[in-house]
Amino acid sequence: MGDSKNEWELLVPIVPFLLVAPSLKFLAGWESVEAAFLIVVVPLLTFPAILVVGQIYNGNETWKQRYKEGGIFGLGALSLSLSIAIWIIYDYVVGSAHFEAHSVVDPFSWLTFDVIEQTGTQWEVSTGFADIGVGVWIDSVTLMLLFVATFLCFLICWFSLGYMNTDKINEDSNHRFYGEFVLFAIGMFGMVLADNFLWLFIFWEIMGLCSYLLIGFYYWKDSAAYAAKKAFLTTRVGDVFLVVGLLMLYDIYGSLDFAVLFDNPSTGVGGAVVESGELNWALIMLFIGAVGKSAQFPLHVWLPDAMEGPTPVSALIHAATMVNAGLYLVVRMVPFVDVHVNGVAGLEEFALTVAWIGGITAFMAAAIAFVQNDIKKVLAYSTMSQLAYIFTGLGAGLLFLNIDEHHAGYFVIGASMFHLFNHAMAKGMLFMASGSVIHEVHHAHDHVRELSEKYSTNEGDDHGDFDPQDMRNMGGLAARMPVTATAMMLGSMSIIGIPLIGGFWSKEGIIAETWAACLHEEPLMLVPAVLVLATAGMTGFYMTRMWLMTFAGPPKSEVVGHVHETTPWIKEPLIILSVITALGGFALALLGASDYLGDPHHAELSYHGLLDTLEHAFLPEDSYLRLVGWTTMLLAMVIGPVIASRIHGGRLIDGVEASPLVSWLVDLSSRFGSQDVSELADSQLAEALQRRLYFDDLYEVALAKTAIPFAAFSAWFDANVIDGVIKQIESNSATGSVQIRRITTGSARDYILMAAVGMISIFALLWGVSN
Amino acid sequence: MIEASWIAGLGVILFSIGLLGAFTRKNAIVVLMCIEVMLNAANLNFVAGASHYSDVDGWVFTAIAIAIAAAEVAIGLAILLSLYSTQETISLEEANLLRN
Amino acid sequence: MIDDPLSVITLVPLFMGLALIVLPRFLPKSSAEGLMRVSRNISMGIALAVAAITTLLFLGEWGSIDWTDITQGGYVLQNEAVNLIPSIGVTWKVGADALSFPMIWLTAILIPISMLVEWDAKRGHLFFPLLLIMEGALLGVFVALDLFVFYVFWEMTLIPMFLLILLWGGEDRRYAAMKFFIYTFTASVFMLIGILVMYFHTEAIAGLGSLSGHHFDLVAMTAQENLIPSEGLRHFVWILLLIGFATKMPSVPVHTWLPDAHVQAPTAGSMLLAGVMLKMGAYGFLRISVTVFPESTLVFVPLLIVLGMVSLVYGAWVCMGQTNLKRMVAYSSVSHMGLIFLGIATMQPLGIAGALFMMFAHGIISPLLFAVAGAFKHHYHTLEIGSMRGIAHHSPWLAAHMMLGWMASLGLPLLAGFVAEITILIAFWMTYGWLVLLPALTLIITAVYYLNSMQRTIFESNDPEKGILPESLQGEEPSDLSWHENAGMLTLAALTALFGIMPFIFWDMMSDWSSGFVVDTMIEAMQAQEWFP
Amino acid sequence: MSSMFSDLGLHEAILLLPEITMLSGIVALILIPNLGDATMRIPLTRIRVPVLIGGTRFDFTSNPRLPNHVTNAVLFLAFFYAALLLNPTNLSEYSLEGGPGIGNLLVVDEFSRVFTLLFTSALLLASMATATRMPAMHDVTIPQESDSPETADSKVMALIDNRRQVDFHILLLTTGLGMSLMAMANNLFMLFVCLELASLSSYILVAFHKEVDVGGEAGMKYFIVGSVVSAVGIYGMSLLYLWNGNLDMADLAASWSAMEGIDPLAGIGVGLMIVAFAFKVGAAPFHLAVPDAYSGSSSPIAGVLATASKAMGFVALIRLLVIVTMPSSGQAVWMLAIALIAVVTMTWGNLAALTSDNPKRILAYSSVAHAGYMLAAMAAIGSGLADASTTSMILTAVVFHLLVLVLFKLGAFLVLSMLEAEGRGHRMEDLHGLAVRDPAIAVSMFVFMLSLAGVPPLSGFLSKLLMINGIVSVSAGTGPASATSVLSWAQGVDPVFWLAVAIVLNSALSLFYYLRIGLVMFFETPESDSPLKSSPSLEWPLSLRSVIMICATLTLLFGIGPMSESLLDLVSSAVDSLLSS
Repeated sequence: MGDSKNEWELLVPIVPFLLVAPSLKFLAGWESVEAAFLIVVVPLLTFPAILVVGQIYNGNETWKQRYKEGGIFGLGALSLSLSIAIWIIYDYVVGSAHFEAHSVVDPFSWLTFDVIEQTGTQWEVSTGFADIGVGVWIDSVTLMLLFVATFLCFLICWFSLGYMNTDKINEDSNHRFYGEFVLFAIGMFGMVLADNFLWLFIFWEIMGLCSYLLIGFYYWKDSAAYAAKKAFLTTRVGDVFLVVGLLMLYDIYGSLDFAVLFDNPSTGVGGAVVESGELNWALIMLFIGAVGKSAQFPLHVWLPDAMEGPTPVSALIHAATMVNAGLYLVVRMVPFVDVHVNGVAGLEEFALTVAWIGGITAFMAAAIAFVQNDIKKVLAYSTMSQLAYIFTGLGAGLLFLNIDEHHAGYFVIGASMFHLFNHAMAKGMLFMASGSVIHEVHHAHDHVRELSEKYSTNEGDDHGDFDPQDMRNMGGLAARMPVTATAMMLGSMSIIGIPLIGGFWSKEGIIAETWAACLHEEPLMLVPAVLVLATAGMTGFYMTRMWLMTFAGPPKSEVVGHVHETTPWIKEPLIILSVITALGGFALALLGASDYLGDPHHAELSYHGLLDTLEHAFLPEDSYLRLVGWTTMLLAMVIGPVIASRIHGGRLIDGVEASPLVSWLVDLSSRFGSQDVSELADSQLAEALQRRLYFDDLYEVALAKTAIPFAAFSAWFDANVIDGVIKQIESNSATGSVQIRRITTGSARDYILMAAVGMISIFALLWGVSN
Repeated sequence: MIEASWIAGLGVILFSIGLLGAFTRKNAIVVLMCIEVMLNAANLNFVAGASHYSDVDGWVFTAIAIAIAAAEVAIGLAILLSLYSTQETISLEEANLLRN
Repeated sequence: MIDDPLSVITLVPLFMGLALIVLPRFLPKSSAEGLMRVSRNISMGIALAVAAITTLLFLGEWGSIDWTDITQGGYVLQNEAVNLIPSIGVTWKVGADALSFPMIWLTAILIPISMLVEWDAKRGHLFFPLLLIMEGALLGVFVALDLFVFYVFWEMTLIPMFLLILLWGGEDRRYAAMKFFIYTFTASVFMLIGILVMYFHTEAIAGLGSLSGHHFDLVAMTAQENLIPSEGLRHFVWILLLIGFATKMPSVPVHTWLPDAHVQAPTAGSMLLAGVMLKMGAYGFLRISVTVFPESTLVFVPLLIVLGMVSLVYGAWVCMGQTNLKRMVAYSSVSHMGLIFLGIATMQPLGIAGALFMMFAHGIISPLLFAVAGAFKHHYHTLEIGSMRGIAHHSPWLAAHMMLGWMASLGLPLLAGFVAEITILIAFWMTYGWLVLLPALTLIITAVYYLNSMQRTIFESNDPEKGILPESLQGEEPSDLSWHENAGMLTLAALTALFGIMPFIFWDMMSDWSSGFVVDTMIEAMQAQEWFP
Repeated sequence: MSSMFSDLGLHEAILLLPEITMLSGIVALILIPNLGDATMRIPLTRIRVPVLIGGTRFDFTSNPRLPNHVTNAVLFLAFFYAALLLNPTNLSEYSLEGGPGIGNLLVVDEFSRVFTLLFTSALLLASMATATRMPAMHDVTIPQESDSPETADSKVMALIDNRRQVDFHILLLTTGLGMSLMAMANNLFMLFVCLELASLSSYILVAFHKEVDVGGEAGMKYFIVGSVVSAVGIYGMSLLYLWNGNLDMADLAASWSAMEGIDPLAGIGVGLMIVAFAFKVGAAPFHLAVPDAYSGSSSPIAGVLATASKAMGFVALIRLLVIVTMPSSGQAVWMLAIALIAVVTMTWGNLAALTSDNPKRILAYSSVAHAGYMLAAMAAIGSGLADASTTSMILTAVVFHLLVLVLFKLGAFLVLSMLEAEGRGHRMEDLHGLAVRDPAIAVSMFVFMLSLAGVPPLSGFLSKLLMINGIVSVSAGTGPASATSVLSWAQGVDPVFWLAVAIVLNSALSLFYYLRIGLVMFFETPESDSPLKSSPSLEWPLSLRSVIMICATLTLLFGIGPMSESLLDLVSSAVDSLLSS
């Protein structure tokens, strides 16, 4: 521990993986898309290998030191996926000629079957229903998410090598981590590449499983086990509706293939005209699935608890990739809505639902984030809130598209997708940075404890209760962790939407177009519009608060003094992502990413013109929008951060200098004076926010009061009523048996009497019959 | 000559007496006697039939039936002796070790 | 090559099993002991041979059969019918089609696996031959094309299972075995009356039925136009048959024998009970009730839906209220079997194929679940959920299999159960629309009870080192799976994944069968009755 | 009537070989044990010629087991001859002109010969089992003055026991003779006389069980009730005689079908005769003495009562109901009575057996229940819905059931007999742990129980299936063809159909106690774990154990496969011969 050497020689096993893509291209002459399946298949082969080998060689020194308990192989597989993804993206961007069909590889018939249908009074075998196949679908949305997924999986796996393998508590169980990690990657890649809704759902569930497994990684902790269950069940609720949505879609279109569905969504199976009513319901059902997966109101309760998992898991699954699955699903619904190209009119309710859910969640999550002290919880609520932004944007976009305002629609959808990209990069980095903080604080704490145990025997310290994630134990870390502090600063800026940094471009677009939708098209959009605008300011507040509490001000515990950044496995990904966050967003914005991502039919990624971009962001023609834009900036850049500074800002302790990249911010934060908010912190509102607005309690109580007793009642009913009937028959027969045996009294006289009775009965019967 | 039906009527009465006695009396010997009465009722019928139809068979049947009755009584008494030697009773009610 | 492999795989295990039990008693003491020692190996060898034969048959290596190319009502691998009791028209007639073959293969593959899982069973000289007898009887049910023989095998399966429960069962095994036997026997004699009524209505075949003029030939019965002319009687027969089949499946409200039997049965017994014996109900229902009486089936579709729904939903709720691991898994079987009725009730080829696949998938998954439960009992001496926590620490393999099995059972994609569930649900929506919400929401309950149990067994030890050990262990250190348990479970797990990822291996023939059935038989009835839900 | 006493020729002698064998067996039993070295001086000379009767017995004739061996041999010979005669070519070769009858009284056909087979085999099994049951000591001497009172008593007891051997076996043979002749009877009175011969012998056999206190009581009850009902039966028969003036069955049948309505004399007569035969088959409510008799008598005898005696009752019933009083069309007058008796009988039997704690009583009640099943099949014949072939099928079922019953009902009694030989067998506890003590016997017992319960593929299943099938066949077609719902069909169907349902429900009920016997054998700890005594004195290559196992094997073999087929063929041709006569 504590060495800062990067063990480059360990990466040798990765080289063959990296060589696969080039050799396929240059030696075997494959097209990039032909290799797309390898993105999924190679990890699919790797994950059981890691698990099984790890279980067998558990504790082996070479396995631990040289192969990092399987992490190296995981990294290798992910690097292969990444390289092929980049290859495909390159091909797509440079010459998209052979991608026109999207589904370039012929789908494989997975399940074949017949469907019969009723025509008039006849039943016939229907020709309109297609088999369920599996294939690869590639368009701009796919590629954007594919890049995000492969890239972040790779980086975070890298990060994990530093984060997981240096912690004693993970020893001998890291193979489990890497195995499940790679399995998750399969799910994510597969979902993005799938060419139909069923396979999308299949991989979606795989991700859910991995999310469950990884949240419960520390299985012995009650809280982790509970959180894992909660996450799985909550998303499961959504998934069930998603399944129902799939059934409805299949019934309408006779297929779940994108190629069939997107080709002409207005005609269903056998050329029937698609009614908007049923489709509306189908889409809403699908959307409930997305709500569950992306932790939106009211299925949001699982995400904060999911932070029980190891930090790389939070970074990857619960911030950067899996939670985007819901967004991806909604984006996939665009063709249904897009009346410009064969869409079905009359789906405004669906669009509004999306926007409203997004708005409510954005505001609610931001509000709860105000009072969180756990650094990861803050980020979790922030994730929720930012995802909600994207939903709002998508909702607005869907609304535009459904009333044939396709320019605005494409733009805002593009902006949303772009925000997804920015958010994924920034939030992944933020989580990794927080992981870095937690990791080092934890180690420092261990260090301090060792010292105190060495030197003072009787000191009753509260080490057992020390929480390395609690920001109230931090402060002033800017000096101790320069790389981390910088990365965190850049990430926060991107999330807040500081102009010119990545997130700004996309967030601006979302808020502006939501307002545009409200003002020009649909008054009901007012609520989400107002909420997202308010949230912009709130985002400024809580992100700044988090940074300041962690890095600025005087240290709040003795542990801080022992913190320092150690392993390069952690630092390297942070630096890479910092660069991307700082510059990538800007660069992509200049290339017109929003248009490109929004309109897969027409746009091309091209130099878009700096001035156009800037003008659109800062000086839109519409004066209302101009007002909205500037208000956003004001709220996010000024009001939120300034209030945060007044409460939490402050200089470091004397004699300590932060690195120049962040010191300005520390200085700035101390300039706005200070404010005591303890009264507010004790208020009922703060209490309610602390209790997460009582949603979790509500669900708990509802379950404990209804489902559990009902289940117990069912079990009782089964054992005592249904089985009771059987038992009753049994005991009644026994009673009857005893009774009937009494008739055999043992007295021959009675026997003769019985015989006489029998004789007379026979007479009676014979007499009755013969007459 | 007495009508066959009169004889048969007597048979009915005898039979009823026998049957009634068989399930009202406790003493096994009495029951045995009742059985004899019932058999005799049957014999009367055979005799009546034989005379009515002028058929020899009826007489033969009667003779054989009497023989059967004799055998029955012999066996019955033997069994009752055997019962008496173990349980010291020939009451139908008291010999009830076997029941239920 | 043997001309009649189906007879061979049925009769050889049956008689070899009997011989292995009986023979040692007639041998001199010394050689008898020797035979007892090897009887396990012989049994395993036979079981593996049967598995190999069926696999070869499936692959078309043997007999070059194209399983998707069997005409409706036709059978492959049929033998020359041998007269068994010609005077009442009983023949030995076997054959397979896409409906029975997956079940045959399942049986053939499950027997060696369950032997492997209980490789160190006590009194092995009886145990393994009994499993062989069981195999013969089960295969007999699936291959028989003569209803008399079918019924004989149907009841014959009870005896080895009864003995398995009695001789190797838990504390309350006597009650459970009695209940199992009497319950299912009673139900199947009702079925017998139904079969006899069918028998009575058959037309004579030359050389058969000298005594009665009738025969038990199922193929001929299916082919006979309008087997039972009276509609009321037809319905009555249908219900009699249903009583037998629904009890075997089992469907609520005639399911209560199952949890008792499962809890008490030894691991291999539970595996076969859940894996194959329950499927006999569904198989018989499809093979006889549905195929021979499509019109009655249509009339009783509402009944099927009610039975299926109640089994599914109610079963899931009861499951949630269980505290015993095996009971819970048993009720989950009840719940899943409900889906089979629902699948059939859709009257879509898709739904029926889904039901078939459900039979098969559940046939792989539930043995895994019971193997896990059995191992849990074996290593921790308890079945109470919550009395043992954190087994992920002590028995990582066991925990892994448990996790996989439960996940498969709750319908996780890429594991076998999912394909069945999703196809049944699709078909159900097509026919009944929003009613699908009921089964769909039940999937949540399924998840709830499995996850609750997982939380309280695999997870939550509060201590990475120790975990909470149950009192029943009495301070012993718990152990992980032994090699043979692990090998058996790994095979099942691999099959679960294999058929989840590549369901088409069996799906194609199932789909083909159901399409053929619906198109050739059902549609006619549907139009005749103007059945348009 | 004149031909009745026509001289018996060689052909008749051959046709009656089994009976003649038994008769000579009786004579031999009387003579052989008395053979000794007695000589008689020819009067007026000093030449003493051995007369063989009396004197000191030879070593061979003083063997107290000798009667048993003789009986076994005789019964086996009778069985063998009956089997030979079953061959139709043999039968027809020796038949006289005008049918295979002996005068008007007896008819020797396959039907009667099948029953001879049944009776002789049942008695043979019982006789073999008796060897282990009845104490017999070789070389017992007469008590001397010098003996202590105890020794003297025991010597006396042993002598009595040895003496009883002969009595017992003579009674076995007279039972067999009576039954066998009864199956051939073509005249109602002949039938009754033979039935009485068998019955009276069996009363004594029941009371013969002197080792226990209840032997006499059992005999008394069985005798008293039996005598009353046979008196009732004879009275009924006399009424029939009054009505018809003739008791020849063919003649009675002709008069019956010619009768307009039901003549009260005939109706009451038939009703009374049903009572008598119902007692013989053990039908409720005339069965009350049956469990007492079974549990009080020794197991082999109980087995005979449950199989041969019951079969005798059914032969009588078949003759009376199917041959004599079956109308040419329509429902028989007795159908409702028999159907009701059947349902009551099977339910009563099964219900009572449920909680009984004496294995012999359980088997007795099970025997009652089985009578119910067979009566239900008879009722189906009487429903008038059965055509000739269905009637033949149902009768085949009944006869087949009676035949295989010998295997598994008597087999079960034999197992109990082995227990009884050690003074046990009257409580359920005596069966505890039988599997530990003798696995082969326990497995055989289990097979018997399953077969009694009707579990496939055992023969009990096949016979029950045939009976249910008969009922279903006659009744299932009667529901209105136009019925479109189950309810309307159920209202329209002939009530006979519900007899099948009753049988099925009762079979389910019966499983409880059959399985219970199986369970206690396998899963209770025995009170003693010494192995069961095999029969030491059975000096055949067969021990009683192997006989039991053979019974179990045959129970299986007659259940499915070629052997069951050949037995079915046999029975069905026998039934055809009955119906065609």
